[in-house]
Amino acid sequence: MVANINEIQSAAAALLNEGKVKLVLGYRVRGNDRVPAFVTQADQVGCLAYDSACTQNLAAYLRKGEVRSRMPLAVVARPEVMRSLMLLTAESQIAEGQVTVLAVDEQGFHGVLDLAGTAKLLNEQYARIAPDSSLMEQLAKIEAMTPQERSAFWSEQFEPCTRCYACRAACPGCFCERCIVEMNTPQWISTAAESHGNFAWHMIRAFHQAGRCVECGACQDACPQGIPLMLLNHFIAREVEREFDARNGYDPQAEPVIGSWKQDDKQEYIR
Amino acid sequence: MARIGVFICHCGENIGRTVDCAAVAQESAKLPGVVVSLDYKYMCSDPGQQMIKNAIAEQKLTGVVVAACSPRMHETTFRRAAAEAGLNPYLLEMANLREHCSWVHEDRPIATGKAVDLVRVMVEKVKRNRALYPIQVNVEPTAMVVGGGIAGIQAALDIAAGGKKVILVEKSPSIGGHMARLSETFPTLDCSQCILTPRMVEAASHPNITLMTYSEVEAVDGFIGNFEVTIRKKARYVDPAKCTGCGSCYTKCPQKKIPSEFDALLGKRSAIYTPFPQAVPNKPVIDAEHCTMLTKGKCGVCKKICPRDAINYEDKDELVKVKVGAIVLATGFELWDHSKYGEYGGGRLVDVIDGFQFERLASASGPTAGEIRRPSDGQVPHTVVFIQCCGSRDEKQGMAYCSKICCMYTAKHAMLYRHKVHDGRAVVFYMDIRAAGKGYDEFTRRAIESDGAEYVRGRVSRIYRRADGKLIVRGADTLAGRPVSIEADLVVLADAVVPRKGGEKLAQMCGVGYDTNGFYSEAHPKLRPVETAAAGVFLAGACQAPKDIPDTVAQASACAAKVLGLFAAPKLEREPIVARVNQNLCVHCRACINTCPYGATQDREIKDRQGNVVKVVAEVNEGLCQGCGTCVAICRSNAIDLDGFTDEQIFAEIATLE
Amino acid sequence: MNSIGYYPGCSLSGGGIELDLSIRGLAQLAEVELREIDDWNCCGATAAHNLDHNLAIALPYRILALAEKQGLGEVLAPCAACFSRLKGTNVRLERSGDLKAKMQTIVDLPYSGSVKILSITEFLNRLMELGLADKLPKKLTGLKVAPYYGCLLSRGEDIVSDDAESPSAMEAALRATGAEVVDWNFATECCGGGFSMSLTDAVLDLSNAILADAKAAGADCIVTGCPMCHSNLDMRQLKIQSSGMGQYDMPVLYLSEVLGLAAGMGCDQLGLNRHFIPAMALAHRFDPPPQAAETAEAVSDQRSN
Amino acid sequence: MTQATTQTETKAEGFEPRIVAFVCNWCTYAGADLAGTSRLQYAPHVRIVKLPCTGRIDPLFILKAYEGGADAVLVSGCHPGDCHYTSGNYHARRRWTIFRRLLSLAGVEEGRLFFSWVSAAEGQKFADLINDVTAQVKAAGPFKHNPARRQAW
Repeated sequence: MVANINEIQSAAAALLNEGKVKLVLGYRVRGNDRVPAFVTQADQVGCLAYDSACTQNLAAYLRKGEVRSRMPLAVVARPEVMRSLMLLTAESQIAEGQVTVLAVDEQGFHGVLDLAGTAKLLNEQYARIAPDSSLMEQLAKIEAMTPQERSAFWSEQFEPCTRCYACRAACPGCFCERCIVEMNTPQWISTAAESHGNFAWHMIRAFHQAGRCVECGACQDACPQGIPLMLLNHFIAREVEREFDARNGYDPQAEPVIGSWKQDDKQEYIR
Repeated sequence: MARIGVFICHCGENIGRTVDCAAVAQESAKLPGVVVSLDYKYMCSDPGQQMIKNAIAEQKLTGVVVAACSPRMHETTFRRAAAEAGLNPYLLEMANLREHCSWVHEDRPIATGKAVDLVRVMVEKVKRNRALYPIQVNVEPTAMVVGGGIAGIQAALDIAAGGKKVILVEKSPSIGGHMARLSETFPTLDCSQCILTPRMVEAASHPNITLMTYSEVEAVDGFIGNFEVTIRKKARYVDPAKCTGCGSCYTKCPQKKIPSEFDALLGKRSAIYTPFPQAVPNKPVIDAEHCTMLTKGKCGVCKKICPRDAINYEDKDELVKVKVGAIVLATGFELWDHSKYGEYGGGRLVDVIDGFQFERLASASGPTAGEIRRPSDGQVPHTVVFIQCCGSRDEKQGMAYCSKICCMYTAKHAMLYRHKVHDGRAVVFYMDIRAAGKGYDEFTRRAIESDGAEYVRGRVSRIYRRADGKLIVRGADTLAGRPVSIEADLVVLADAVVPRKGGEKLAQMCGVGYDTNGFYSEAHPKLRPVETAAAGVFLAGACQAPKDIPDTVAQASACAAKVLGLFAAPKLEREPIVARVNQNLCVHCRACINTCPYGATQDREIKDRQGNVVKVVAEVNEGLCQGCGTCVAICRSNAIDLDGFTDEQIFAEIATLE
Repeated sequence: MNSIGYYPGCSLSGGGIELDLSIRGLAQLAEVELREIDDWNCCGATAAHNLDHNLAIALPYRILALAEKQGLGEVLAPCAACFSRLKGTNVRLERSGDLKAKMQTIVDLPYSGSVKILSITEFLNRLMELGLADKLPKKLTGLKVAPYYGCLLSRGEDIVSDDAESPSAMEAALRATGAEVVDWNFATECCGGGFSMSLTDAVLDLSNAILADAKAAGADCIVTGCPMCHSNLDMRQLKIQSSGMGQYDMPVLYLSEVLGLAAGMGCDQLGLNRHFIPAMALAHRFDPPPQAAETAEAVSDQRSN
Repeated sequence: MTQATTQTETKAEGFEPRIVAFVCNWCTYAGADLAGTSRLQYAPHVRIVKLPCTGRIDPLFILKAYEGGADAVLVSGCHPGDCHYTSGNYHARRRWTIFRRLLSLAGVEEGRLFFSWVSAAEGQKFADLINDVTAQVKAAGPFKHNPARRQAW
């Protein structure tokens, strides 16, 4: 256990005992897996665990009716999860008072925070989370390819996609009531698992993350086919920062990047 | 089952020359759902229109495609014809065979092929059109005018003359604005107060106008025809119903040393005061900041002296809600603070004054009774230097624009000074003279040629006060090509015209845009100069851009015409091309709310029968929506669609082009 | 101990020696080490750019390159002309990559552009921040000063960070000493500058106007940061007075001298005894003379004759 | 005759590209109208889909056009500051900036997606634009490596 689990457990117990939350959303160990734990009683906190294998983004549960009905709740959150919470706040999915944060990172437990405190902590301690260097290398390789090679590369990557939408289910940002892929009047994106439908799905999934993805990696972890979704996510996040000087999930009051504008946004490609 | 009629127009030879219209009609007839396909020489002519009407009636058409000229030309014509034949006009679409095809291509087979494509696309679109009905919006036939200067007064009077009610809101205790402070006006030199005060009185006494002075707009809700405005009526401490305006209170008030805002801080006023003798309403207010009764609880002279017992030290601000159908913003301007110019003394030299201060010195009702006397020692200045473009056209100070009125009023100042001080010397530094306007160039020529104002083309680099009290003005005469240094007694700076401080707040409340300088943005710089992006909100006067009195009055009257036009019918009809939210799909991420340029997308609480909020979603206010569809494309859930340009319609168009 | 690079330039060992003395004294007091650039050369001053533009850049370039090579991140150039030349060169090099390459060929030293140049006012304000402000035991109460910026401490938009029309970099430090800053008009006027030798009459006219305004504003002394201004106002004041243009007896002090006085440094240590227009009497108001002071005054008077 | 005309394009010598243009009603559509009234001749391969504003253009429209086999897509609207709806084009621009980069990463080659501002007064610019885009796409040939293309079953 990387984090001081006793501290997390006692903080969770205290919150439940004092009636400050009705539910603590954390992780527990099941065999070799780390699975979500839904703790509603202080005497159950002993199951809570945390280590670096806890990669699932628990913020994804905050849109589930069963979970929402147990607000206020607390959630065990590493920096990426905290950023998800900032995004969800900015997009009015959660509000101060509904969610308490049990802040963790590789070093350990960092206390119980409200959303404002979380924002402060994020900006002070985790303002720069360096992207995975292998991701950047891979991206550089792809960018160096010819368009034909890129097209071939991605068609190979998307080919095994079975359209199970595990990526969508794992993502806290994918909180639409009904996903665009399920629209059928008209049907914009073919739901059959073949090339053009897969291409459209992955393009639109990635684009809908523009200005929003916190790069937690949950989608890629969830993908049973090993599709490198983080390549797309990181690419978009990088472009958003380059073009609009915006970094996702740091400001709970942020205007949406796609959905706001500046007069001097770059436009050298428009003639 | 769709029953579509296609009507191909030859437009004389215009389309027929390059497009084989008969062939297009034949091809179109084969398209699925097309039950009639005809071509005709002039579809827009009476027989042409009749042809469409007959087909609608006889064939029970559910949709019509007219393939003719640009829809910008005749869409209304054909839609009206469809309506006359009993078909909803929004079930008719046009294919642009003329501007987009026959006129731009020469090869007849190619143009004909493209024409068939254009018709196919529109047939597929129109199959997915649905009947739309003009949106009806109730209109509250009362206008609110914000700002009681000449712009606001003129707009209010014109609206009132048109028989509609007006609420005129003014921040200060009296209407009249800057114009009441002016001495004489260019280019006729008629006395400003003489022409303004009758209009002020008229505004106050007009049965259709409600004056709300000493009041400010606190909040604006609603939309065109249905604004709900909260107005803060500031505590006056004087009951206007009891006060007769006798003036005993301010004559006896012991606090007499307060710099008068009306006199540009050159004169003094008491703590209980009317800004100027001709104020409308001519009823005083107490300046709570300076009244010792209100600050320290000592004095009470005015209450003792008032014969009508109108003084009430317990008075409080009051919030009033009004319903109005239209808003005219006429908040005017102020002068830039020249203390930012270090080279002109940084605001520390008392004898370096601005244009309004000179106006008050020159005004017969001003602190010097119209004699030009300088502030420092009350002496009559023998040399006055006027400097134009002070802040204006200076990008370093953030103002790249021309303030428009300074060339004229500086010429007037120089003239007035020379009329009053015959042996005085008036020197005007200018960059160039912009005297475009009726009688304007003649006026500046007169200042130079008849009244002996010395015009020096060049900039002033420094003003400083010599120990003997002379102001040394150093600059360049760029025509003579040499530096000049003038010993002056008074310097008048033509400070840039800037919008009122805090004007952005009002703009945001109303949903009106403003430029980088803070001037309010009109809807279109040429064709909609008094409207704004917010439907039902109009602009008059210098809040939109620097303006002189004639332009201001003209714009104010234009506003009144717009308001009266809006009020002419009890209900307002709007194009039904508006966005709609599918509330089942909306997850309330608020992207659309953030995106809408008109504030038309809004939060909407969905409640159960007990009144508990079950969910919050976005909703489009059709009174505000202009139908751009930006919210539609921003919505990840595709929970919004745009009538007239639905996803389904566009999808069909794209699919047809495969 | 903080350390800052030091480029004294030519005048600080000559006519501007008081500037050098007072700066070194203050730096010591604020515990800042001044590291003089090894093997420095002339900055080119006002002369070089009249002759050859390449030379005018190459001279400061070499100084900057040496400073960079010697590991100096920041360099103080107390003389306003040196400051202007050095910082101006930095600005020009930054704007043009070609120029940098050209200079590298001419001077045969690389320079990346990393050296930051400090003016005397920036440097002294820095010392104040670093603790000098707490080490000013003497209050110069009653001393009326006219801060004089001249051209090189006020002009050059991308060189001087102050407001060109009403600069204020000296005021805060002066007020911290307890002195009163007079409201005067000629803080940024030209003293005649580089015409000191070639058009002396022009210098007399221009400097006279400055002195007259300072006197009219009730100043006890003019405070400057530029050795060129100093020599025009101090040394030429004698000529101005003797030619009957006006009688001022207006001491002209460097900002560092005023601060040194407030810091309780001796007049001799500051070089106050080295002025053409005697400054000792003024100084003695705040630093009463020991027995030997009279001799110093005598020396000063002797020089002025 | 009619069959012959509709097939003219495909029969014509060489490659006749299919280009889909998404344009706004107020500027570019009107600019195209002006090209017409000015009788400016331009290449006939572009098919316009009219929208009220570029702000209405969902990135899916572009994908959909590629899916149907368009050789190129052109998007055009009002110049910045000229939008009939004040800011629809600014919103659109942000979307395009990211979406075109994403498409490029995914293998949509340069010269298959064009953006432009054409005002109602720029009939000539519209005609030039269409000619230029058509020429570029013609030179590039059919969009063989179109990753979005619907495959035949």
